[in-house]
This record gives sequence, structure tokens and C-alpha cells, in this order.
Amino acid sequence: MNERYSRQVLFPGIGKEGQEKIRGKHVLIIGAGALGSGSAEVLTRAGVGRITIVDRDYVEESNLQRQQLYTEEDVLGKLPKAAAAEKRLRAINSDVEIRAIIGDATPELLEELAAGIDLMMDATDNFETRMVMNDVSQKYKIPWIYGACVGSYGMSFSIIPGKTPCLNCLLRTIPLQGMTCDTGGIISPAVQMVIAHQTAEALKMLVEDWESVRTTFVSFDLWRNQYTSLKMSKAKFAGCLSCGEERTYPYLDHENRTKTTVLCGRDTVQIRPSNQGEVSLEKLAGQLGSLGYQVKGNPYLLSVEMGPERMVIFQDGRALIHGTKDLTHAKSIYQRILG
Amino acid sequence: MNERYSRQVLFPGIGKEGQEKIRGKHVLIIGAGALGSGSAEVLTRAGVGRITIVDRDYVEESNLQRQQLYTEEDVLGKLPKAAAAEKRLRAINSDVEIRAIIGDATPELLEELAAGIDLMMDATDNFETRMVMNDVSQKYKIPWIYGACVGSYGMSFSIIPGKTPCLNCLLRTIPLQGMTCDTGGIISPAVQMVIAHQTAEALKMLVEDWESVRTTFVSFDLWRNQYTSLKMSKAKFAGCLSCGEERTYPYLDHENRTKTTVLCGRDTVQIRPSNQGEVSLEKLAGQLGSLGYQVKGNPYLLSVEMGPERMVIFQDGRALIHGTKDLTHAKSIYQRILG
Amino acid sequence: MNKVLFFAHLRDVVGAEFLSLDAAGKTVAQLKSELCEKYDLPRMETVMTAINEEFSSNDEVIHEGDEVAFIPPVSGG
Amino acid sequence: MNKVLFFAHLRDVVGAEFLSLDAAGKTVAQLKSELCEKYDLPRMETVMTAINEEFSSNDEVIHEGDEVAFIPPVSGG
Repeated sequence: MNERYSRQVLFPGIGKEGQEKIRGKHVLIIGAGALGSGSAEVLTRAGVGRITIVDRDYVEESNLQRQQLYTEEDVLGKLPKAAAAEKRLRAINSDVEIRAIIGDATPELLEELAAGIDLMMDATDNFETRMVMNDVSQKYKIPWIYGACVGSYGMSFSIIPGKTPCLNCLLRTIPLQGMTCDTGGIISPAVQMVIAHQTAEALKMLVEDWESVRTTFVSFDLWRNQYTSLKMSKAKFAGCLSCGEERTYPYLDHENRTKTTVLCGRDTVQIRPSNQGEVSLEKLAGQLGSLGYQVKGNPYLLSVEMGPERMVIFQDGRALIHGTKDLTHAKSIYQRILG
Repeated sequence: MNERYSRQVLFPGIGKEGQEKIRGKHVLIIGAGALGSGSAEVLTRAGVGRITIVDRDYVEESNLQRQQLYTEEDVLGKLPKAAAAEKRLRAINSDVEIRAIIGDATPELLEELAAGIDLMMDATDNFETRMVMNDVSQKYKIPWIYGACVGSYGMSFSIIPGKTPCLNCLLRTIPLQGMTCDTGGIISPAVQMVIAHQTAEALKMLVEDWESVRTTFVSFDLWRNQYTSLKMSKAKFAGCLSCGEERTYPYLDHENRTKTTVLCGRDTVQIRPSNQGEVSLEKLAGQLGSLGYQVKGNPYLLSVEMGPERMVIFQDGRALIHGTKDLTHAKSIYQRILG
Repeated sequence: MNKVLFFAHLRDVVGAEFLSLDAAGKTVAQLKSELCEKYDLPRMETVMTAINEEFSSNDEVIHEGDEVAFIPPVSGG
Repeated sequence: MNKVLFFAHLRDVVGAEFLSLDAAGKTVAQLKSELCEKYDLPRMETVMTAINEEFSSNDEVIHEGDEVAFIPPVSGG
């Protein structure tokens, strides 16, 4: 055994056999933001055989406060996160086969990548992509580990097809306007805490120690010194369309997806979310205003200045992003605010 | 306010005022191993004004599995950890004034550094240095945050002079033969979890939100899904020599310190620990043997092959390190095994 | 009586870590809608509920002495 | 009866996460030395003890029903 992994092999939960199993595995990480860069670093250092990481954004100055693979140089070079992550991960461990995909984690992409993947790590910033991961997980029988954080608050839950409830059992529908790091802020210890939980579960699954995998839903608040773990035995929902008997994998269906369209000749992208429903414009205006965004509105719509772009949000959750023709970029802006 | 810290400023526990306080502070990090590199990265990204980091070792291949600032290049270059850490931290945030000290965290050094330090982060690998930090903390009224981990198990406790019990109240004596990463192994999620707790407490102290500082002693085991936080109100020991009324700061005293001496002309260093006491050679032999070390012994001593060096341990905890004349290196080897 | 705990931003809206109130006999959905009205809590339909540290659906009935916790899922990452 | 929990390597030595035994009336030090003898537990003198999730000194007396936990401090970092 390589000296490199000696301290991990010493740990009885892993051992030589476990290290060889880790070496034989392929992990797909969706997102290379705070959680994604942290998970990717832990798993790269641990010696996972292959890691594929997918992200649609580039490195921005406001990322540096918590996204651990990136430096000031990456911001200056406006590097795509997946590319900047790949560069650093290779310098950390040249044994690991890293594949970086610069793009949106669409159902098509994830279904295409599914073959041969042993585990998916959730590091996305929105529930729509998580629901797609959840359906891909059920359809191709790949475990995945949910993780999310805002402020000093965070949570994690391990989802194993055929064994645990799935995310759609717990939520039943995509929450509209979930808290995001762009609306609630974030401190990096909360990120580290989620990563600690997600990667511990990942190692257990990679060494196939299924007995040790956590069955509870963990949530914590580091500023308020709270920590709870909920038993989930009653959470499985028989009628679940993602994991139940009459499953349809609804989030792999084109109908249930955020639609983005370039509005011809107007340098504007229209966003139509999958979960149409009432957005409280008044509350959102108050919230964004108190965060320092410039907001104007009337009872029918809200207009928010966002750097070079301007977003107009309607009551039904539809939005126009003015100042761009880039569909992926526009969706990214939308999901940063509306989750 | 800088765009860089915008997500952290958005978090109500920090805000603009908190960010300015963070900017004005000076943190001393003792150790640049797993916990030290992680804490240093979090605090550098958070925009602490000045960070001083002390470490006596250089980067080795077996560090890469969990020590997040280092790359394969640092191993090839045999860079001192403090120097390699400084290089990476500067690339991450050029706003932060980083000072790297390559050397042993002796009482003399820590007393010399104490002036102007707002907070000390524990990232050392042995209890002797922690007891020195603890005495410096009490003498100069500087809070410090204990953190440690082995295997999937870890713990943290915040120590505020005049307010909380101190480490000497809890332990009363330096534990001989504490578990270390070299004897029990370590997985990096356990490191991340300790860092999450230590740095959350650090941010609270840096923004002077003393009300939110955790008063409990946290310990956890990520593989076994355990998490406990103990109330510490009864832990303060009136007769404590570090924080009680009749305090003497025993660990700043030369008498209570591990003595290292080069044995003339023998390429050997003798180590005499501060806490003389019976070491169970039989147990230690079994433990080290099962970890793959080559061990020979008799009822009076134990001889362990450790790469280029050989360590001979006697029943009273005294040891000879053959194959080196470097006092700091010899002490580092000793403490890796005996904690 | 029942202890009702609020996590994350719900705690800020309510202004307390927990409330003591009598929810015995009510379903989770009923308690949610009552709290929604009283405190103007956002998006309670997708907030996860635990009774005595166990995940509970919206039609679960709360009993005397049960501890109820509301845990909003978040999407940051 | 008392539930006695063991953390980290102590758990491996004892071979169980917890033991049920009768420790009422004994001090923490007495319980430690009894367990030391029975299970050959290493370095119990510096192991931290909690009674009902509260730090306790070696001369604290254990009462019927108390939950005792042994938490060894570690030095890795």
C-alpha cells in the first residue's frame, strides 16, 4: 500500500481492502461551488479512482470567501469553476482521474453520465437539479448524498435506492424560493460541516460499509449551537413518483423543467420555472431590498438590478433576465435568487 | 464593503460591522497539519487581518490525504509546512497579512508572540503544546479553541480566560500516550468536522459575539454516527494551577517540559517527557505491531523502526531517537507515537 | 402542552427558538396553517416536520407532550 | 441500573457502544477502576466522564438511572 494513504488505511473502518475499493470507484459531483469544491478535495485526497465534476459557472470574487479550490488568479482569469477545480485537484493527487464538465447538469447530461457511476455527491445550489439527481439515482440505482447550507445552518441526508426514502418522498414538490447563499448569506464553517457529513457517508459507501451509513437526516446551526438527527423510518411515501411502485421519474420529463428561451433580438432570456406557483413579490422585494439589491416593483412584477443584468420577476415565478443571451448564465442568476 | 466578503456580510451574525472587526484581528495558529491548514484556509478566506502560523515539520507524502493546503509539489520540494501554507494562503487572499514561523511552539516563542494576539487556534498534535497554549492563554488573557481528532472521532472546546474552565481543569495532568493520527489513523471528514466547529467559534469570537460562543464540549464519531455536547459548568477546578487563584502556569516552567538532548557523537537524541509515568510497553508493542511497525522489545524497553530513524522507548516514557541530531525532528517523531 | 421548535430563518420570523403551545389532537398540517397565519411564516408547505425527532407527514396527529420541530430545507451549496 | 457509554477506542476495547450495569452509589473513580480491571481499559485516569451529559469529576457519586459516558481526549491534529 502506498505511503500516501497510510493514515487512512490505519483507520479500521477503511483498511487495505477499503482503500482498494475506494481506488476502484467513480464519483460524480454535481456542482463545483462551496460544497462541490470541498467534497472534490476530500475525495481526491482520499484516492477515489475517478471523479467527474459538473459546473456551469465561472469563478467570481465573492466565491473566494468559502470555495476552497480557488485562488485570486482564477478570479482574474475568469476560469470556469470546473476547469479551475480540475487544475487544483490534479496538483493535489495525480493518481485520480479527474474529468471536468463545464455545463448545466441537465437530465440528458446526467442520464448520459450515469453508466459506471458508483455515487453522486450533491453540491448544487437549487432544488430543481437535486430532483433530477434524485430521479437519476432511482432510475439507475446510484446512491446520492443530499447536502445544503445557508448562513450557519445546514443539512445532509444519504439516499440509497431501494433502501431509504428519496428526496421526493420528503419534499413532495420543489420548494419555491428556498433560501440560497445569495439571499441568506453563508459562513464557511457551515460549508465545512456539511462536507464533513457528506464525505463521511461517501467513504462508508465507497468501502461498501452499508451498515455504518447514517440513516438519519442531520441538520445543524453552528452559530446557534444546534444539532439534530431525525429518524426517517416513516418518511418513505408509497405513492412517490420517483421511488414508489408507480414511478414515472417526473423530473426527467421535459414538461417538469425550467424552460429558458432567448427572446429574439432583445438580449433577454425568459425563465419559466417547473414549479409554477404564487411568488410573494412583496416579501421578496423586502428581502432583496434589505440585502442591498436595487429593487423596483408593482403588484404584478418586480425588477432587480443584478450587476450587468436586470431580472424582472412575475407573480407566477416567471422571469426575464435582461442583458444576456446566455441561457445557462440566465438560469444560474435566476436560481441564485429563487433557489 | 468589498464584494469578496459579500456572502459573509449578508449573514446576520456577521454583517458589515462584524466584517470590519474580523479585519482588525490577529489570530495565532499553532500547527499547520490537518487542523492547522484547514483553519488557516477558512480564516484567510474570511478576511482576518493578520494570521501567524507556527509549525516545525515539513510536508510529507502521508500528509496529502488530509492536509488541505498542500500539493504533490510541496512534497517533492520537502517544503516546511509553514512555508508551503504561507504560499498557498497568499494566493488565496492577498489582503491577509500572513506570517509563517518554522519552528517548535515552545513556551518562549508563544510568550514572545502573545502581545497583540486576539485568538489562538489549536492545531497541534500533542498535549504538551496544548498545555503550554493553555497557560499562555490564561497568563495573557487570550481565548483559545481546543480541537483534536483521531480516526473518525473528534472533539472541540472553546476556552475563554476568566469565563470557562481551562484544559488543565479538565485533564489535571498531561495524558500519556493519547491516541494520535500515527497510531489510530485518521479520515479527512473527521478533520473537516473539527475545523467546522473550531472556525465557527473563532468567527463568533472575532466579531465579539460572546453570547453565541458554545459553552459545551463537543465530541463526535462520524463513522458511528455519534454526536454529544457536554455541559461544562461543573468542570472548573478551583485548585487549578493554570486558571485557579493560586496559579503558577506550570507548563511555562522549564521543569515541566519535555527535555531533548543530543547524545554526544552518537547521532541520537534523548527525549525525557514532562509527565514521567509508567508506559505499558507490552500494550504499546501490540498496538504498534498491529499498525505494521517493526517492533522488538523486552520488559525494559521497546525498539521501533521508523523510516530512517529508530526509536527506543523505556518504561518511564523516556526515549532515544537514533539516526538524527535534530532536536525538533526527534521530538516530533516521539510525539507522533506517544501523543 | 407541546414544545414547538423552529430552525433557521423560521426562528428569526417567530423570534424565538421554541414556543410552548397546546397542539394535542391537531394534525401537522393544521398546526402549520395556524402558525402561518399568526406569524406570517414563509413557505410552510415544504417545511419538514419532526415529532419527537422522527420525520412526520402533514396528516400525522400531534399528541400531548410531543415535541414538534420545523426544519426548512435549504438549497444553498 | 445505569447505562454506561464508551467513546472512540474505549468502545473497541469494551466491544460495545454501551453497557448496562449497576453503578449507583459508586464514585466515578470507583467505576473507572472496576472497568479498568474487567476490560483492561487503557489510561482511564485521564478519560473525561460525563453524567447525564454533564462533565463530572472523579469523586462525583453516580445515582440510580444516571447515564455515564467515558470520553477519551485525543491528541491528533
